[in-house]
Amino acid sequence: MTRVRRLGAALLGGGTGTVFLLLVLIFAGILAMNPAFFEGPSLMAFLKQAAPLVILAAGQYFVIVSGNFDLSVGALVGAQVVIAARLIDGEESRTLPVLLVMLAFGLAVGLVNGLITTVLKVQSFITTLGMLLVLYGAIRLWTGGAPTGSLSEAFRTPGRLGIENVPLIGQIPWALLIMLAVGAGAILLMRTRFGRVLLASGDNELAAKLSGARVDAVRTSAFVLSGLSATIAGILIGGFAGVSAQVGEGLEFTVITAVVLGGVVLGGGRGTALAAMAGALAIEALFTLFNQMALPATLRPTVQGVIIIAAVAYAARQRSRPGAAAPKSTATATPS
Amino acid sequence: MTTQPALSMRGIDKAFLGVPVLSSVDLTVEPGEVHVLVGENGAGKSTLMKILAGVHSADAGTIELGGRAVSFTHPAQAQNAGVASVFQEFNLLPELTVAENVHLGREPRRRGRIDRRAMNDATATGLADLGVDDLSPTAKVGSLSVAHQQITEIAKALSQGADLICMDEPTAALADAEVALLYRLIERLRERGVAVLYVSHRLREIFDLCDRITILKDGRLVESVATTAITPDQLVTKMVGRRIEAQFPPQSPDTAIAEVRLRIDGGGNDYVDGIDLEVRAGEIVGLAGLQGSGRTEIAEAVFGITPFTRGTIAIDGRDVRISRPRKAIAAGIALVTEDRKAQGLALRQSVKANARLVLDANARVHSRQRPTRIRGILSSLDLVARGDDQEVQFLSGGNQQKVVVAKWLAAEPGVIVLDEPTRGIDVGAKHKMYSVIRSLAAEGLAVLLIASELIEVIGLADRIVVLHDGRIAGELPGGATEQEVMAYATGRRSS
Amino acid sequence: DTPAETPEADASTEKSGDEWFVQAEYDEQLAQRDIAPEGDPNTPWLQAIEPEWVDTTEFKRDGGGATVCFSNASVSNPWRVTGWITMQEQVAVLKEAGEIGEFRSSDAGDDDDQQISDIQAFVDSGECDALIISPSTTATLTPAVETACASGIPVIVFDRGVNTDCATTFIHPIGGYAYGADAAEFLVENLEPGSKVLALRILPGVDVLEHRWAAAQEIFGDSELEILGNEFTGGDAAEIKNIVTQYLQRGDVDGIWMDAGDGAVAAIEAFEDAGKPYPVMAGEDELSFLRKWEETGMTAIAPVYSNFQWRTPVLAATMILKGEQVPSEWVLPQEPITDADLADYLERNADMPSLHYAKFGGEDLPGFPDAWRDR
Amino acid sequence: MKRLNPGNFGTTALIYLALAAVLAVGGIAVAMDGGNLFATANLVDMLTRTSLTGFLAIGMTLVILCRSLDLSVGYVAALSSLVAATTMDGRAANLPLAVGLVLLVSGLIGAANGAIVAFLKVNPFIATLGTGLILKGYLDTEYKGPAGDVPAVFQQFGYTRIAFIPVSAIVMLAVAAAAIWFLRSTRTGHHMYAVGGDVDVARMSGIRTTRVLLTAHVLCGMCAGLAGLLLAARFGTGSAEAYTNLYELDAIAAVVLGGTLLLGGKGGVAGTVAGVAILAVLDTVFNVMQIDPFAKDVLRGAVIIAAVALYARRQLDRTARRPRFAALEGRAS
Ligand SMILES: Nc1ncnc2c1ncn2[C@@H]1O[C@H](COP(=O)(O)OP(=O)(O)OP(=O)(O)O)[C@@H](O)[C@H]1O
Ligand SMILES: Nc1ncnc2c1ncn2[C@@H]1O[C@H](COP(=O)(O)OP(=O)(O)OP(=O)(O)O)[C@@H](O)[C@H]1O
Ligand SMILES: [Mg+2]
Ligand SMILES: [Mg+2]
Repeated sequence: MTRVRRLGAALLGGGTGTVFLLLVLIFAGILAMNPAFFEGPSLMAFLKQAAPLVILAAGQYFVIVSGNFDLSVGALVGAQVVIAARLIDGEESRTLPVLLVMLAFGLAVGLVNGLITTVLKVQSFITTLGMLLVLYGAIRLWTGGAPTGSLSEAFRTPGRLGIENVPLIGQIPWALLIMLAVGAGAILLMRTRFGRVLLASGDNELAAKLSGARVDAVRTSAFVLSGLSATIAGILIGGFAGVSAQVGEGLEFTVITAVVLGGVVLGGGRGTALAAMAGALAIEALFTLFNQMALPATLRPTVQGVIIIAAVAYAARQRSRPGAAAPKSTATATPS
Repeated sequence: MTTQPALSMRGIDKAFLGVPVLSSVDLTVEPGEVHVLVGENGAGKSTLMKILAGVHSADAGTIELGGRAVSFTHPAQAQNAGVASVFQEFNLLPELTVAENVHLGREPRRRGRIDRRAMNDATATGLADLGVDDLSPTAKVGSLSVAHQQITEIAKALSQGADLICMDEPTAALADAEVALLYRLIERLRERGVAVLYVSHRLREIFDLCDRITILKDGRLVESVATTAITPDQLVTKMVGRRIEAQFPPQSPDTAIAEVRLRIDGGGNDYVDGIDLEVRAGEIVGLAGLQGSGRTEIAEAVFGITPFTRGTIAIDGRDVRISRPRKAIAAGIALVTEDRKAQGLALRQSVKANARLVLDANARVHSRQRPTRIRGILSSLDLVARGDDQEVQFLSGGNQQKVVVAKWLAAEPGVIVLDEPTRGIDVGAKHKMYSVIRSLAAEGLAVLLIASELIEVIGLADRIVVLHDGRIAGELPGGATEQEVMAYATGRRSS
Repeated sequence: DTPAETPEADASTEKSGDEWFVQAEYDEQLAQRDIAPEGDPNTPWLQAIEPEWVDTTEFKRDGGGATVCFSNASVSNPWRVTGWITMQEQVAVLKEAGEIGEFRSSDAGDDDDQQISDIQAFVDSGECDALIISPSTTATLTPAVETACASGIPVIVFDRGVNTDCATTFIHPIGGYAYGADAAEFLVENLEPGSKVLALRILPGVDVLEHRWAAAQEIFGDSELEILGNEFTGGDAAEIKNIVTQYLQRGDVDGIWMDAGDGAVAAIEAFEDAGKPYPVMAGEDELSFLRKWEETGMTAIAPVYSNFQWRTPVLAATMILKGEQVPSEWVLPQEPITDADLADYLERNADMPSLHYAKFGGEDLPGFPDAWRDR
Repeated sequence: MKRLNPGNFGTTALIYLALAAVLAVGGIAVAMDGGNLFATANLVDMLTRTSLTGFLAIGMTLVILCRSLDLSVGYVAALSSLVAATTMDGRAANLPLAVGLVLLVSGLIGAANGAIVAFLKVNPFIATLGTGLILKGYLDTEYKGPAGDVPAVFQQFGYTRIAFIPVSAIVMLAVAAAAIWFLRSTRTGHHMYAVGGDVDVARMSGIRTTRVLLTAHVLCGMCAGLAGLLLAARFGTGSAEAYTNLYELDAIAAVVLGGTLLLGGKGGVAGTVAGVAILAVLDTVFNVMQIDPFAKDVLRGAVIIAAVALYARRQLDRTARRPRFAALEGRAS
């Protein structure tokens, strides 16, 4: 009984719950516009499209919850796709080695972001803004301005194909399976010691340090995880649609919005990975709804802006309603 | 002569998250009266004060100031109505100067511009009035000692020329000398007819200072009596609802002071120097000294926060180099820090998450101890919480302190340093903390205890090491007199 | 005809939804498609449609070795990247010949204000013998271009125009209406009446792109095709594939009209992945699309916004500095690639990367093919 | 000698030092390339480039000091340029009306931002990203491209120079001076430091924190309005497209380069002006040296990170406690 009530409160009340409410509302809207959306194949297609953003949201979640930002993920996704195309250059046999190179590159970018933020004490907004510029420029410098080369069929498989001929559903996209694996991984990781220390570090850096936590190390790991998730997202996006000069552009803002929509607090220490990923799903569903409604394309940003503000305001109200000023701390633990 | 009461609160209700914190509380304070509000941690004292200060608004009830009904939705309104407050948590901006903090929100202006000179002058005068001469109005608050920060807070409240001044545990961070200053000041306020509403856990203070006592328990009014009409024992019984026996629990018979567990030889750094110290298994060593004498610095050095740059530390006879907290933890040292909110707890995490933080953060410690025992530790400390999923920010101070202690006990340390473990916690919780400290010693831990209330050090410690100006001024046996300790602490005597 | 009479000049006062449609411009461009340009068809970048030659002796300068300055809007898309390489290769040739001594360029990263500063900096330096400008937005650079003209050096504007006729020459292919019409007419011709067409656009508010769509709307309006919608994609392949996939879930799409070829392949793949028959498709002369077109054998057309126009301005600069006549408005030919010449263009560009433009017109430059291939 | 804002002096001095260093290094690099960075044309270029980012960054400083943020300024500037140009409609007589209207509209958008942050308690990052999106939709729907016509007199604001200093730069510096005065000498300005330092403390000290936050956002919006006026003057028309240039990120970078803490409570407009100048010098140097446009992005990113790392290092040192036995320490080691 209380369990049910607590679940209800969690879903409809507190900051995290808002996203599930929003998700239900959007899906209801889509259902009203087009019941066929919930048939297997189109639902699968939706999930396939949503997978990269959900994966990025998982990565961004780690960074945000530990008290930082990662604005470089969009540029990193773009860079990864361009690197893949240029290095693979249509040769099937190069797929695997290039995937390893991309993995190394993604982890390295995350590591550099993390070290600059933690060791050099540069606020992560600036670190990753700088990284965004560096990646954007460097990758174009390397390819002379526009992507060259092409992707192999094997490279494109995870993003584009799936398990075919499944009854009722048609195709189960590999992207969906990868998304589920990453999602489960993220949720499980937050249940480990690492996850708990990460949360504590985002909440009160000093207390975590004095408890022996390697705050810098876990925060750096969060950036590395974000780099990893951007790499996976890059593989899926590149696989899904191939190379184009604009891949990844603006994704950083979409994904941060998604995570915040999921009730994760910018500044760290609060929010769950599941809700962050649900936020990403909600954003994708919102885009689908706009499409179903045939909302004039130029008006969509306006509606999107209103919904995001409303949802986050609603969540903030839910959080702050009981007990106005939460006891404050004079902690030096601060998001950077 | 029928004067209106300075303050009259009637039927105040307040609930947080649907949990009632105050239920129809009445409070009347007369002009020129020093009125103390007492009660256990979480009784609702601070909440009542914050309602009066306009920080929270009451769910029900009326407030009258000098006979005029008021209702505040913002602290500014309370200030304008003549209510000044010193809150329990520090309410200062470290980046601003003393003068800027004192006048925050009420900066004096000349021709539309902030008049910094007037601000500094007024602050200097205010501080002189307080009898404080070693605090510059232009000093940055972030660089001050805790005591000076508290003095700044008090100066801030006094500078408002209020008719009613509320102070929530103003002496928690003050040493005796400053406490005396404050007493004198309150005396003067009383003479001027200013009403003072005071919150304190220190019994002596209550009886020395106050005219009237209002006792809260679980958010309800127990009684409001004149100080002269009640004895300390009766007061404690009314607050806690049961009798608290002797002030300090006796040493348990099987406590054996054994081998040296912590040994410092010639320890020193930028803040302290020439520290020679030994703590044995089963022994409680008290560190006494005035504010700024370097007690916390020794704790921080032992724990690797600001390590010693000279001298050596040995744990259980083995020399260790402690360059950061992780190393200290690995060596079996625990530190209960003096500021539990800033340094001890991740406030938005659950009780459980906080209690297992040390285990989570330290792999080697982890293997020594199963997290499942944490529940046992928490219940042995009599933690009162709505469950171990409750966020610690919603616990009362005493219970928060228990969570901090629990997190360290989980790591099974050999040496535990307790820096002001009873700061701001109530009589019952203090008593519990005393027994915990005793039982830690009985279990064979070496305990280094720092407490500003001399009586605690004297009552609990087997030996007292007194600091003066960053150096050890002398050593006394447990049970020494306050005069003996103060002689060393003030530098009047040195060994 | 001069740039001053480009539609933007009066469009600013209009407020209606079709503010981008100017009938006279539309009629003119559609007509220009059928006018044979003057000049050698082997060097289309030197051809001109109905040129009005102007005298440039005032700018004549002896001795070659001129300093030519170029204020570039950006190289932020593959079309501009390709053109920029072509221009640099052309400059190399002219440097070799001694006609250009120094070539200075600045890149405004698509920021109008930045480009105004760039132009001002060139003018202030006093060292440019001729100034080439590829404006990032039509209307907003007008004052800066006027200032440049006033400084007395020849000013050459290409690609997008400005609202002033002070430039010595304004170089551009026929234009957006023609582009949009080529694509739309092809769809009308190749689709049954009642067929459904989806329009994929990159951004709103950019004149060259808006003209394409305005022309298409004009033609679709007179046809019996059903326009399912027009969507902005930012040119992002993933976005394009998402959108097309969603439309395909809701029903059939028989034709795709795009205002630029970026991501055309992603649109086609959406049909493949959904197991639907290929649409009738209007893309662009980007090789990725041409190759996909050939591979699938679909019914398609590649309208062209002649990339070879990037060669013309530097050539025009040297002509002007030699006092030779140039057209005041230099309209370059702009012909779509059809099924008939698809194979030819694929062959010619066999070595080129997939985001290269088939009608880049640099095959005869000494840097070919390395400069475009190994950039 | 007037005291600068608490603890600011060190950082501000450091930033001007950094600016001098960038100028010196840039000057040497340009000289080795055979040019002269300090030629009048280049000086004019640097100053011209400071104006636009300058307006935006001054406003941004105010909100960042309050621990807020405004990601919508690029959109506000674009909208303002359109409001200005369409209201002027080529007639000089409409100038006062146009300027007034721009400040009103931009101030109102700022107020909306402030209200969403202060009353609805939406994180400023999301709140202003959201209003930015709302404005984007409006601009895309309502203005398909440039609109309006700016009379020649007003174009002077964008193009005229006094000696070699562009009028726009002079106006920007005047606004900066006003902002410095505002922060130092008015209560509201002073309270911005308090609100950014700790809202709870500020509120409990009797400061109307929502009012302060609202004021900061309104002023920030109006600064973006000024930027929009400058855009209109330079473009001769209004342009919705202007929002694509991510001016907001430039402005934030300039503010942080100027030593203002992104977490609020510390910094000032004097530093911001230097931050803007550093970016402008870099742009000019890159341009004069004909650096590849993509290499520019790389260098810009690297310089921003490096500079902020430098300040961070310095700030760390300054937070250390006063040593009591430092002298002894020296002897011992
Ligand atoms: N903002 C808040 N939100 C939720 N609960 C709160 C809040 N502030 C206080 N509480 C709860 O209200 C109760 C009363 O707290 P209050 O701070 O008034 O106690 P107190 O008597 O001052 O205790 P102490 O002696 O420890 O200071 C406690 O249970 C506390 O946890
Ligand atoms: N004489 C002094 N010279 C320099 N700094 C001082 C001096 N006295 C105190 N301080 C500073 O004041 C602060 C408080 O001192 P400290 O923490 O050592 O006090 P303490 O003895 O631990 O007392 P408590 O724990 O009760 O605060 C420290 O930051 C210390 O550096
Ligand atoms: Mg209290
Ligand atoms: Mg201390």
